[in-house]
Amino acid sequence: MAFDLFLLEVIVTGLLAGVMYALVALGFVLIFKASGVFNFAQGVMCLFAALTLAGIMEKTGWPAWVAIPLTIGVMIALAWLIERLVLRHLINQDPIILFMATIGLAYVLEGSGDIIWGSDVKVLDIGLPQGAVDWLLDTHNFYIEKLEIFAAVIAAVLVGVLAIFFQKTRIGRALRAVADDHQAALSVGISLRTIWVIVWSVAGIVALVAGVVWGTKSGVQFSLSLIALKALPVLILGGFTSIPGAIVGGLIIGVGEKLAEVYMGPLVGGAVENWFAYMLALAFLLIRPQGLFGEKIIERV
Amino acid sequence: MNMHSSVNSTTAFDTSSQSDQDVLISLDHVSLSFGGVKAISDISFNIKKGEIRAIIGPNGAGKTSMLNVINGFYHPQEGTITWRGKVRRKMKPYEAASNGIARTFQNVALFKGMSTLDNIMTGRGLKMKTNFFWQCLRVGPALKEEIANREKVEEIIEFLEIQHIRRTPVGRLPYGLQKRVELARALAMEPELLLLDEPMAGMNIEEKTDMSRFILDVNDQYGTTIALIEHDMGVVMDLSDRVVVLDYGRKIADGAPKEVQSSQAVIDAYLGVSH
Amino acid sequence: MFYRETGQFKTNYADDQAIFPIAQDRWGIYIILGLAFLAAPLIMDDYWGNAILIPFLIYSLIALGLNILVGYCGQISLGTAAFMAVGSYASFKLMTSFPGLDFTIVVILSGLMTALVGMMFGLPSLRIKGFYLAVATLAAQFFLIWLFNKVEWFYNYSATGQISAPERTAFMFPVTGPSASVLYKYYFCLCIVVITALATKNVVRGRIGRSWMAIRDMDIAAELIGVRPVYAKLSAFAFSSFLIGMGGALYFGVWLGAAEPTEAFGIDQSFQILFMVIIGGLGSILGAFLGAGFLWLLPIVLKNFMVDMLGLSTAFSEHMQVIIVGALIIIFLIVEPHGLARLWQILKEKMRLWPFPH
Amino acid sequence: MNFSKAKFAAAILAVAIAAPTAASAYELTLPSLDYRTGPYAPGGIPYANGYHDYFNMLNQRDGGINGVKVNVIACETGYNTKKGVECYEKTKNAGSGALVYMPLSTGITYQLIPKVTADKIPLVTIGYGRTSARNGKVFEYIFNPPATYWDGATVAVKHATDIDGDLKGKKIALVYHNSAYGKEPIRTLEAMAKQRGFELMLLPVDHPGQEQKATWLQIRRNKPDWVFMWGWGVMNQVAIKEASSIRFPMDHFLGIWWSGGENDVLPAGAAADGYKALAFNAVGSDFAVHADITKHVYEKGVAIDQSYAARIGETHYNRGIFAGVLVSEAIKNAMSIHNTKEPTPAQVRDGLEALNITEDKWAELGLAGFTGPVTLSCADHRGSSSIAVQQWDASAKKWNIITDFVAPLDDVTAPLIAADSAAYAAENNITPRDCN
Repeated sequence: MAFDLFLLEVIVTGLLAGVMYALVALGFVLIFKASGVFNFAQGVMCLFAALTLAGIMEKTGWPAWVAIPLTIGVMIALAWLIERLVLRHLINQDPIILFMATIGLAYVLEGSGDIIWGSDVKVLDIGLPQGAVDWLLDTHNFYIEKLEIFAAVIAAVLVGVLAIFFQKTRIGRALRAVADDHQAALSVGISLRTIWVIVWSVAGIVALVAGVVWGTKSGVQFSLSLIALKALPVLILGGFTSIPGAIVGGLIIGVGEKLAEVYMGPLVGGAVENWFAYMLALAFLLIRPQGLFGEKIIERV
Repeated sequence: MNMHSSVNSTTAFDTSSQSDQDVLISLDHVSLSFGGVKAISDISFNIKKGEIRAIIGPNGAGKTSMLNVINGFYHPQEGTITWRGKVRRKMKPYEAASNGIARTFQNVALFKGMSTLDNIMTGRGLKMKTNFFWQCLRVGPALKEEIANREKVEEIIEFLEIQHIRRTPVGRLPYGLQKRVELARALAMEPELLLLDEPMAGMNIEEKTDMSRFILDVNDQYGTTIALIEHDMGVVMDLSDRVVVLDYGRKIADGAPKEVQSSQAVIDAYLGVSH
Repeated sequence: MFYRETGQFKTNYADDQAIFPIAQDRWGIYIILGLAFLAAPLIMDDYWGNAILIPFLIYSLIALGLNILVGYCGQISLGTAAFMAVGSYASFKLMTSFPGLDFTIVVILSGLMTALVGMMFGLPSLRIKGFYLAVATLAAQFFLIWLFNKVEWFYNYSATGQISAPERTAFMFPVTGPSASVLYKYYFCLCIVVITALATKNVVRGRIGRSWMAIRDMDIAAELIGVRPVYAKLSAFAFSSFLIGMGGALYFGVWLGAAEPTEAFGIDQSFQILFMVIIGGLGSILGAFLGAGFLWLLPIVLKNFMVDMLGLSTAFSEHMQVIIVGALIIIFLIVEPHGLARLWQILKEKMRLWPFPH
Repeated sequence: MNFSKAKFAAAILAVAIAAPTAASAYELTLPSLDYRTGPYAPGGIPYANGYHDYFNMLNQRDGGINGVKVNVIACETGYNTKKGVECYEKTKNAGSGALVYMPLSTGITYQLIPKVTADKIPLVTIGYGRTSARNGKVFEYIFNPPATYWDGATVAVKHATDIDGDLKGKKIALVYHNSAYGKEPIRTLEAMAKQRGFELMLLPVDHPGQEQKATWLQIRRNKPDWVFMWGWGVMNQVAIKEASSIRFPMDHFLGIWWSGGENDVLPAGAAADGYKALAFNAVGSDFAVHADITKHVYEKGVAIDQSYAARIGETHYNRGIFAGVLVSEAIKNAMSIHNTKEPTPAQVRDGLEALNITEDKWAELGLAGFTGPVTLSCADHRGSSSIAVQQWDASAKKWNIITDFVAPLDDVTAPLIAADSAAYAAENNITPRDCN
């Protein structure tokens, strides 16, 4: 029966890894939902947020509970700046143009993060639990990582908070309106600019959360921006506009790629999980071209 | 205007004399539904060679669905379609196109990134045959073909009086002209059956007059059979030889404009009498 | 010099459909080609050749290929680097299996091979649309690179999976390998790029190009007027991959000389080329060249300017260069959202009317 | 358009794009292909600082090498082969002409091997690069002292044998960066597995390697006795954490020397305690050279990266010094062999082949006990090799060398090198030169 336990372990690990991907994917979804923009800079924003937090803690020695609000402040200021300097001038442009703008933004953030905080690895320790869950490993020889359980809790809280925000607050409802129709949102009396600042702030904070979790795992440095690649298949599978889609997509990709790597990898030489994630997403999309949570498309002319 | 009405009266007169052998396409007991919602139920009607056939009805009556069925964009769950005397199997839109069915769209569906000329040239695609290799070189057959088709397109451009906007990207054109370019693109296919989905929607009187004239000229000069959807009753009555009226996906009347106009069912449908 | 069409009358359709109907454009092209063929050799040294002009030409070719798919046919692709890899590995296998084969033929065959693979990964485009289609090319990106990294046959069983280009000739002149003269290499690339750019221009002006654009602008309408989506999309994938594959063969054989799959053909390479296409201008031949210039030449100019002329540290210069390129992208977008090629077109339109703008 | 403005812009462009022009006075020109940006910057920065600081110190303290000033030209590659090629072309004629290249990247090394051979500039790869380049008869301009990856693999197996005794029936897992670099040791380990009867398990990790759960689950399932790692960048840190999470015994987890930097273990905190890595040089700043560097470079404020002062003596930094010593000694040799103050790259090649740094010589250079002797020759471009194992002490935040510097097992690698270099020679029509 040890084998089955191991299978379970692979599945649970895959689910938790999926949550970690979903955390990154959430930031993309938020901005895409509200403005139809694929924010290429989301990965760099994770890096920038984590760098800022680690940098503040390293340079000043302040504790996390001071540094985190400060970093959130920085991310909000950043959102305001992005709106002010970039988005404001690109109102009513095609999504592809805003996508290009986010490419430029990614470059700017990447360069300035490194200039401000340096390119060296920074240790990020805000007291998140790490290591295996000991009693499970001791008593059942079952391995789960504490940090990932914590990430799952954070993700659940985050999704809950976002759901409340979107359903119960006036701004949240306005945001949903924006997703459906820009004009309608304007008629509710909230300016598009304010909405953009809010959306980008929220995406910045989500980026901080993802950056902190991943940064705790691997240290903070340039590679952190590359976790966006892990979120891509999740996004495509889950649909760009659905928060539950991001979570479910993450879980499917996580489990799928771990099972593939552990059980199929040894047969073909390993390192299959990256392409397997895309093949999995491709297979899903061939069956449901509209994505997991998209509505069936009825084409009209 | 005088000329129009005279044309109209003669064609209207011809209607009665046409025989069944002239039927170009006929739909028999066609039904179409989307996930349980019936868009068309059990409709039968035909279009005869050379006529102008109008499809009218209130919003949501299934008119556009009807056109979509005719050119293979939707596939009806029930019923048969007979095209040129042969029962048609499930057909893809491009097959319908190569069979000589062209159309315009309710909401202009031009290729926004291309110029007027290129849009119309795209309509010639089916008439052009040179392969990739010659197209790369653009000499010999490819160039000859390109020029021959360009001449054809210029004819249409002249016919529809859009010479001045030849090089303009269609996205920059006013709505009325876009509709005209769309007609030009459909004509470039030299269709046997031309489907026009609200060709005059959103036009002012002057534009409507122009468009009516073009439609009649097309019918007249090229002998193209035309099926059109239109809301403007005046236009429909003036232009068409026969009218079919749909309501809630059902056929409620079919016949010459005069007959249809006086049908009680049609009057009820337009005035909104409950069923 | 005035940029005018006035007085240039066309008396037949052949002239009107000429590749550059406006005389000034024609002269401009002749001057650029003249410079490229006659003046460039005067300044050519290893640095100008290997670090600036040859990569610029190769990137232009690859960007041209991607532009067909993304810019003309509207099908998004994030797997360009993988298709380059197909071209590279095809050329490597051809070069080592048939040592006598002229490199020109190697390049063309590599392109054809890539076209086949490209069509295969283009098949999902018949069902999946929009950004979701990116998944197909991403799958290509990760799967093909994995394959080239894993299957030893592709790299002739070398110990590390590196491939290196042996010396091969094109029309008797050596163009690959370490001792090939940079001038031959340059001319070889230039000829291929000029010929393909002309061929591409011809294709996009003809029936096939129009069917691609029709699919891009409104696929449903295109189908209803008789464009077969299967042919249009797959031919775009094939031709695009053909150019990218040729570019890949040059990238590996002529420019780099050695490559390992994960580094030379990583996803960041795919993104870089996509950026070239978008920033240069979607659906524009000129745009491919402008984009390649912007993203390959500008960083080098900035880096050299900051390091050599201002004496800044290399790391700071690198970061600054990244920031400046990013900021310039944003500024260009705000000034003209449709890419550099459009900016150029607007400039030309203004010049055409100058000095009477209205 | 203002024509003169355009002309001016064009002039600026031409100047900015062109390579720097030759300087008037002769300087020993040493391009340094650094990477202080990108995903591998944390590994590249200490090494580049070590290399720069060493020559900077020689210039400040001795006025250069034998009185001739050294000009180290930095060029940023970002660990990117394309930029590496650009840097090479840009710097090879810079100053008085480049004398030696050190790319610090296996990818760039492979790009440059044919180029430097054609240009006749020596390429020295310290503990990386192409292993078969050891054969100086085929690879005239390529040097790979003092150890190759294949050597590393043999010493790793040797260390495992030293600790566990006979490896027959045991299992060794290789966790490697899925690139040319990471694949280097596979053939050697396969050969040794056959020879010594252990089972080899290959676990590739794709760049960048932040997510290795599947890899470590497989290790958990298969319970190998040893894990060897050929990692680089963020992959190292994540692997060390994962190993400790699944409670893999850290003293049976052994990395190659590039997986043994401070940056690799520090982010893992206490979890990294006991982790081992190979090393071909000592760590720490207790050597006379470091004192000189502090005194002549950092205290004068002329260091390339002044903020680095407190960190000198890190593993990769000392590797940079190691590289500096080899190059400066080779230049000294070139000067004395060819009796010149202005050696050419080809003469420096001769100087490298005459390199003979004994333990006494190391001590004389201010690096007593830094590493074993380095002796190269025309036929042997790796030369004598000495490799030790270092272990991380997390509480003291310090690497400790725990074994002697031992020689790798050449009998394992020699046939592999002969085969690979012969294949290269055949592929490229090289007739091996005569070294007598």
